[in-house]
Amino acid sequence: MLQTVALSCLRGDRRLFSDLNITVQPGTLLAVVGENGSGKTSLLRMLTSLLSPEEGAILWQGQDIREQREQYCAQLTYIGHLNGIKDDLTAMENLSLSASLVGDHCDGPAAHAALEAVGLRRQAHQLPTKVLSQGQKRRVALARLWLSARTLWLLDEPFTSLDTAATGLVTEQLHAHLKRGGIAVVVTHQEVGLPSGLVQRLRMNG
Amino acid sequence: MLQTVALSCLRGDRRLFSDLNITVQPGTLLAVVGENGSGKTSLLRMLTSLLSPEEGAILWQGQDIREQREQYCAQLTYIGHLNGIKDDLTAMENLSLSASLVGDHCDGPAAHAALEAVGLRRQAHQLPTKVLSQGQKRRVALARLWLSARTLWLLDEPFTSLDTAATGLVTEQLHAHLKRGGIAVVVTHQEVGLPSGLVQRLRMNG
Amino acid sequence: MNWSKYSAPLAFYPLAGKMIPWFSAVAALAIAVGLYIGLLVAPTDFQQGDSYRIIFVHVPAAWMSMFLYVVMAIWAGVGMGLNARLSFMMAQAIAPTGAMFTFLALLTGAMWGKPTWGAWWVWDARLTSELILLFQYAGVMLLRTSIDDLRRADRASGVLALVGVVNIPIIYFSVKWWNTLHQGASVSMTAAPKMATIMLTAMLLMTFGFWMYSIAVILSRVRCVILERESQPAWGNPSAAPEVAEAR
Amino acid sequence: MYWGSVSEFLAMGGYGLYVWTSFIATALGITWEVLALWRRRAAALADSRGIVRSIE
Amino acid sequence: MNRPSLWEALRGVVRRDLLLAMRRRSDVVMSVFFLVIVASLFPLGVGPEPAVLRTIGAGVLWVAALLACLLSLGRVFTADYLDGVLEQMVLIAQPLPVLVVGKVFAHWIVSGLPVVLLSPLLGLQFGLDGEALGVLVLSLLLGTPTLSMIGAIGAALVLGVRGSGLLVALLVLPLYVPVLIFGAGAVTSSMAGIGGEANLSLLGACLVLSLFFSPWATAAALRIALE
Amino acid sequence: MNRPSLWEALRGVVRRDLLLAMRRRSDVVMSVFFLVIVASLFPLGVGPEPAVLRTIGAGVLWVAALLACLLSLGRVFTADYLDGVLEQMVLIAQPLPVLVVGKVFAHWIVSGLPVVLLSPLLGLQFGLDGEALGVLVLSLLLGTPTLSMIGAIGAALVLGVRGSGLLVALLVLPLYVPVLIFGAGAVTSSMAGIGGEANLSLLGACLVLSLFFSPWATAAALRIALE
Ligand code: HEM
Ligand SMILES: Nc1ncnc2c1ncn2[C@@H]1O[C@H](COP(=O)(O)OP(=O)(O)OP(=O)(O)O)[C@@H](O)[C@H]1O
Ligand SMILES: Nc1ncnc2c1ncn2[C@@H]1O[C@H](COP(=O)(O)OP(=O)(O)OP(=O)(O)O)[C@@H](O)[C@H]1O
Ligand SMILES: [Mg+2]
Ligand SMILES: [Mg+2]
Repeated sequence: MLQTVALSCLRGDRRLFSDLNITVQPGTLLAVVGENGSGKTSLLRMLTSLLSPEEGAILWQGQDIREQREQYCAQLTYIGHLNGIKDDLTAMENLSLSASLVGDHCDGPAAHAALEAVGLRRQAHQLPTKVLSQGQKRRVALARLWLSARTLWLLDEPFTSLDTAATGLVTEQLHAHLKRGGIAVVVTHQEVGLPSGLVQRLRMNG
Repeated sequence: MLQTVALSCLRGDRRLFSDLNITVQPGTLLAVVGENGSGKTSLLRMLTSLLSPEEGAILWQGQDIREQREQYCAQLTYIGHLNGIKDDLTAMENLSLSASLVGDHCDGPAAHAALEAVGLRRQAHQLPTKVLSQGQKRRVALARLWLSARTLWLLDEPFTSLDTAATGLVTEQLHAHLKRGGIAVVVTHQEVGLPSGLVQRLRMNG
Repeated sequence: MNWSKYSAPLAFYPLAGKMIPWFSAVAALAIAVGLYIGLLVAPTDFQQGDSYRIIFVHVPAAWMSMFLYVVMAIWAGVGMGLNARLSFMMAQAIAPTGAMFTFLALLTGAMWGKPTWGAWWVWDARLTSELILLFQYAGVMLLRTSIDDLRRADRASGVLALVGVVNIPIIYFSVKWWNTLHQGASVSMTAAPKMATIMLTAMLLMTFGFWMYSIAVILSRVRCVILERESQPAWGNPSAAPEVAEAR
Repeated sequence: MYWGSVSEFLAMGGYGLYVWTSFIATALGITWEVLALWRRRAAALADSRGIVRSIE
Repeated sequence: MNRPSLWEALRGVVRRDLLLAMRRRSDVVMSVFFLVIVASLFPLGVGPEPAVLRTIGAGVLWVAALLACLLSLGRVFTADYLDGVLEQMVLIAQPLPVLVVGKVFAHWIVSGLPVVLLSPLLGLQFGLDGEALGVLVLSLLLGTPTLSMIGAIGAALVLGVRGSGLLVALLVLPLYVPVLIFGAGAVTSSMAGIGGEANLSLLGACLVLSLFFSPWATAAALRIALE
Repeated sequence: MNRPSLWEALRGVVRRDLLLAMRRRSDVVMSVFFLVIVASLFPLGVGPEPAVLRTIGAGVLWVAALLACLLSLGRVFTADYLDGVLEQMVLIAQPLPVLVVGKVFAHWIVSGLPVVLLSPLLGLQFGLDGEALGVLVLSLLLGTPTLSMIGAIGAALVLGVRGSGLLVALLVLPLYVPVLIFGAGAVTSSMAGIGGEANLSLLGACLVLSLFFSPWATAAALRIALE
């Protein structure tokens, strides 16, 4: 269970939000929507612990995440605006290296399977990612979701640059994650195509 | 009038498309759609003359653009995946400097008007763009459309990171451009909300 | 804790305002008397002639340059540890004064070096390390101005200041570790004990004066910093904050 | 008083240039710092929107 | 048709880059500080012997100037490349080489000129005398723009040529060597009483040559990088 | 709970960075190349006097090594910061300082080690004899990791700052000074027949100290940069 308690956020001299209280139960996706600059990304980065809150706290399983940083990190997968992949490495290498770094299981076949699940054609697996198109790069980043058995997924505009096919694939994977009892927080400007019972919406009013 | 003649594109060892013949008449928007990696961005960059075609040619007013590079450049506005704005400068400065560089008219009030037209709040005009949100940065880049009196607009996924309000504003501006007899080529994964008479679709089949 | 009351910048502001006149007055007095003794009363040094009088500004400036760096680092450390904004502001306020004294030590040293050693500058350990100290001040200040976000700037320059402290003992002991010109030149101090007492008095008075001056200047600079930062809306008085949030 | 005359004082036994440069430079440094602070304070007060009045 | 005049475009490029530099006023200060620091490293390593320092002074200062240029030049195009400003610049309806000259000029103003102006002071610290100082300043005045022009080629090549940054190193650093030799040589030969004119005129020739060729090479490299 | 062991995470970081370096082989060549150029410039600038060269040899080589390290520092974190890999790294369920050690180690392998290996050759050019060469290599072996560790702090502090190449130099060089003094001192004192042991053990102390403190400071700086 992920909770924010009286959370408030200050960037520069602007207060983006204050006294934010939300609770996300297992099996639920929190869709964060709102206009540009309203603080969605800032909220998500706070949930990852990269940004520290001005006031208030974030609780994971009832405990402040600042007091259990490493255990907390072991349970989350974060994919931000930036893809977090290395231009010079191939999709395969990127995936297996980043998985091994965080301790997810990932051998060759598993990585291939993940890349294919996210709709990357086989011949693109061995190209350095710098020659891939914008959408293909995003797919490489998102392929991590197929390798992650973690409980909490934090995604910042995952559908950017994706075509409709890929959007569908990612949505399905999110669905599977929720059915396993996972939690997801997704920042997006589009509708998430999931049964409305699974989705909780948070509208940020910049 | 923008034409491609038997255009073909080779990236690495992949032929993305070949023998592409399209003609875009004044007052028309060419919407380039297709799955990720099918060569939409490559086509657009060829139209800007940044990428040179493998075979075939691109004609502007009936003449090959390679033979009139500078005159051609004087008539196009290109906004790519990258915003092309300087992080350290404010939105205002970015706009007026880039306009003065390409020779568009842009004084203080004109820049303000453009930024407001694209929906940026006044207090954001004087912030260095690096502190702006993803969508706000995109808006600063797109504000150039309000200053450009050029005939040909080439836009690569202009609606990325934009909220619905901003998407609407940009679409309206596109509409105005077409009504002035302009031409636009827009790469996008979304529908462009324009009367279907104005839109010509090109589907790339990766 | 009574101290915690003044750890809020806005509470500290008036307190600092009350202290400044006192420190300024004491500084002026000490420097005036020090100058009087140093320039008018103290006799000529039999080895160096009157050029030795530079000592009355050189040594205090050199000492201040090192002390202030350590003090700055301590404030930065406290700021990082306790997450106290006022501490960072103090650190920010100290740097320019420290840099100025470093520069003065270098300049007066050069003025002294020409008549004594025959060269404006030699690459001796003490001199070089003082120059390095100037770079450290410059680095801390430049890093701060290079980062837009205040919070980030505070912390980043704090880390740098703390790391840089390792160099201070090296500057101080450089004379011992590396055989230098600088040390040898100052022997005449011990040669005539009676004169040394007068000189010492003047030097200590000047040093004390510089200390008081530094405190006064730093306090008034920290007041400027507080004003500059607190006058931005959201930092400001806490009661205004929710309003800002609602207004949008 | 150690010195016999003003000109003797100014000459500093032939080291006047060095000694006075040092002292004057120090004095200038201090005045410059004080002046700069004064200006900075004026500027800060100008756009402080009356915060000072509320707390002092 | 909106086409800025050549002169306007050039001025626009220079103005933007100077504005950016002013936004971070520290940029200007920094190359000066860097020069001072590198120059003071050598005495620390070599030892304080004034005679030795006098001999190596010119070489040290020239190496320091070169490094200051190298360090800051690597970034002339990189930032613009990453944020997309470079592709916008290439699409300006003006010859690209002219715009390149504008960028390099702005860069030199910000990081080359301060180095030239500061050099006499550092020369003094190394015990160079009046005439040698003059030659030093002159040689740097002729040499640093050359370094910037040559460096621009390398900086542009680094953006594009895949996996052959080695090629860039092989290309640019050797081109720096003659400039260094002539520059340091001018000072040492003037100190030796031979007079630095020969070396200075060679430096001048390098400058003219680089002004002539580098903008074209750089422009070509930029186009390749953006393909 | 998926948590890699400390050792696995460390190895993962090192492996990735080495793989990347192999992809861009030019990086390795670059620092070696730079060293050679700086070192061979001096005989050109100073003149071929063997006695002078022998005196300045150790100092020049040490300064060159130091600058080579400095030049490559920019690469340690910047790329990772820009493409978002750094934020992923910070979110690994392992102490950040340990990962920092991994990155710095990989950096040293790529840009410090080649310098150490090449130094005897360059030392020969300056006329250093057998024992001095040995001390030179040893001092570099102890010193270059220290330089990398210290440099990492600076590299982390300037992330996201414009013109960071020069700024990092300004921040880091003052901290490099002791290492330089001890390193060059070891060689010169061994050449003077005093033996370089004292200086070498001071270098060792610097290494231990930096190994101890730098990872924490760097980790703190990284977290600050990502706020
Ligand atoms: C640019 C040149 C110089 C610099 C950067 C410099 C720096 C310093 C520093 C940092 C100190 C304080 C350290 C301490 O007290 O141990 C100091 C003290 C002192 N300096 Fe200098 N100095 C310079 C030139 C000179 C010259 C030319 C002389 C005299 C010939 C001189 C005489 C002294 C004396 C007597 C002290 C007090 C030492 C003591 O009481 O421990 N300095 N200097
Ligand atoms: N230093 C600063 N000064 C003023 N405002 C700032 C500063 N830093 C950040 N901001 C503001 O904080 C907000 C950042 O919002 P954030 O990136 O969280 O938005 P977002 O909801 O993710 O928007 P988008 O949909 O465009 O991605 C922006 O409005 C920005 O202007
Ligand atoms: N060197 C290369 N070797 C092989 N394939 C390459 C090479 N360079 C580019 N490609 C391929 O060219 C395509 C580039 O396509 P482009 O960027 O034009 O796609 P796009 O239609 O814009 O896609 P998106 O919707 O994701 O932005 C990719 O499929 C990429 O894999
Ligand atoms: Mg966002
Ligand atoms: Mg594309």
